[in-house]
Amino acid sequence: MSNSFVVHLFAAVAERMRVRVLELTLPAGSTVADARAWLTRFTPDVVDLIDRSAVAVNHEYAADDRVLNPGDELAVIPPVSGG
Amino acid sequence: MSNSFVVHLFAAVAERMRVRVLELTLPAGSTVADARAWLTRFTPDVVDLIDRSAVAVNHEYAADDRVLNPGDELAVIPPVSGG
Amino acid sequence: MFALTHDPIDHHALTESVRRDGCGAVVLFLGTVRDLSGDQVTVFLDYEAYPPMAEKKLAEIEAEVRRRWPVGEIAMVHRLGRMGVGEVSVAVAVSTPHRADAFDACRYAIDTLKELVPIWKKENAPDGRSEWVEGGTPS
Amino acid sequence: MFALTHDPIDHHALTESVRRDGCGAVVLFLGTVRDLSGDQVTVFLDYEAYPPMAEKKLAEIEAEVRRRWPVGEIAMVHRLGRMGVGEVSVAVAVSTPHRADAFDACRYAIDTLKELVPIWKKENAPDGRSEWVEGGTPS
Repeated sequence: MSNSFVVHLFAAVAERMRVRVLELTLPAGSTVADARAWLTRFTPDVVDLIDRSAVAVNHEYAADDRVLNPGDELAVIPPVSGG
Repeated sequence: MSNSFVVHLFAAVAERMRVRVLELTLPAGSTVADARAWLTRFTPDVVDLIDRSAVAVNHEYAADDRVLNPGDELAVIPPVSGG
Repeated sequence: MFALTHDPIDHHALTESVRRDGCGAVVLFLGTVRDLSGDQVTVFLDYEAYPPMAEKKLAEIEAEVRRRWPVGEIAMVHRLGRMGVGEVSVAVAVSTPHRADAFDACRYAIDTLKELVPIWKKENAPDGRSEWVEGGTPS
Repeated sequence: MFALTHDPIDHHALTESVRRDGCGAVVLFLGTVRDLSGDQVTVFLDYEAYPPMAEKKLAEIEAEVRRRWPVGEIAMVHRLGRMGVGEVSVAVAVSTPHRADAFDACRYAIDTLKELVPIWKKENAPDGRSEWVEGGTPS
């Protein structure tokens, strides 16, 4: 069994990948770390940047061991620079 | 020989003494402490307040041992409360 | 109060909006677009946000500021989109009864905003090159 | 820039006056007349100054702020005379390239102003009684 997750990308990540939103399908029980691994495999040109980024689940910063539930909204949050 | 000094009073000191400016004549070589002593003798009702006040000479806070020179402008500066 | 907007920030109105008779202190912080970033000349900046998360984080910052200080009112507005040199990108206004709290609360709010709120800026140089600025990594 | 004035302070103009293209941060502090001082209701305040010394001290504060921080511009205005609740008695605006300096410089300026500048306020209560406020003793 597997689940699909919407993943939002921003700023340098979105610009370099030329993708702002994608749908990611992962086996049930996958974690934030699994999502990261998939994203970095898929996008070797932004591996460094994704490694420096946080991942948010449902608009909250999430640790790598966070297990994903069906319907979770993911986002890759590069180092922020607002203000 | 003696010298005369203009002394400015402010706020609670001026209000209680009903004087805003006075001319004080002191012997040559007198200090800020001498001016304080004269003022507190003259104005027993504001002794406490003058004790809590600073004295300025020529628009600068002055120590009690500061010797007064002819033409110095004195001021009694109660605890400030601007802002 | 907090907001994300694509329009110019009316920081005067923002300042007035936090004034309260019981508050003797107002501190306003304005972040504006600088003409230089290090040695690099900037002609304009583009700001992008992840809006639902940015609003969630701003709400959390407002709640934390109100919890920690006796705030009369707090107003935080971040502008998004393209801004030229000198334009205001962010404004934070806080009122409290006494001044130390107003400074501390305003500084905490802008520091935390810059640390946690998912907003990014891209610096655009006169030669047409551009670069996304990396601040701290949120955690 | 610093000034003593008997007119209302235009703190919006003051804020604009310190903005600089090279300065990414502006901090404005407003001191306003509170409706309460401790448990005592205030209806208005009277501010009095020793003007030549106050101006000398303000000039010294401005010079020290410029010496200690990379200030684009600093503006300090203190109003004198009678002010009702909510009116602005003092405004300090500072711009610097980065925000920590703007906060530190503005706070230093208002803290030092309140400590050293010979200005006094009298609180006037609804029953007609009034009292001169004593802050710190300058030294």
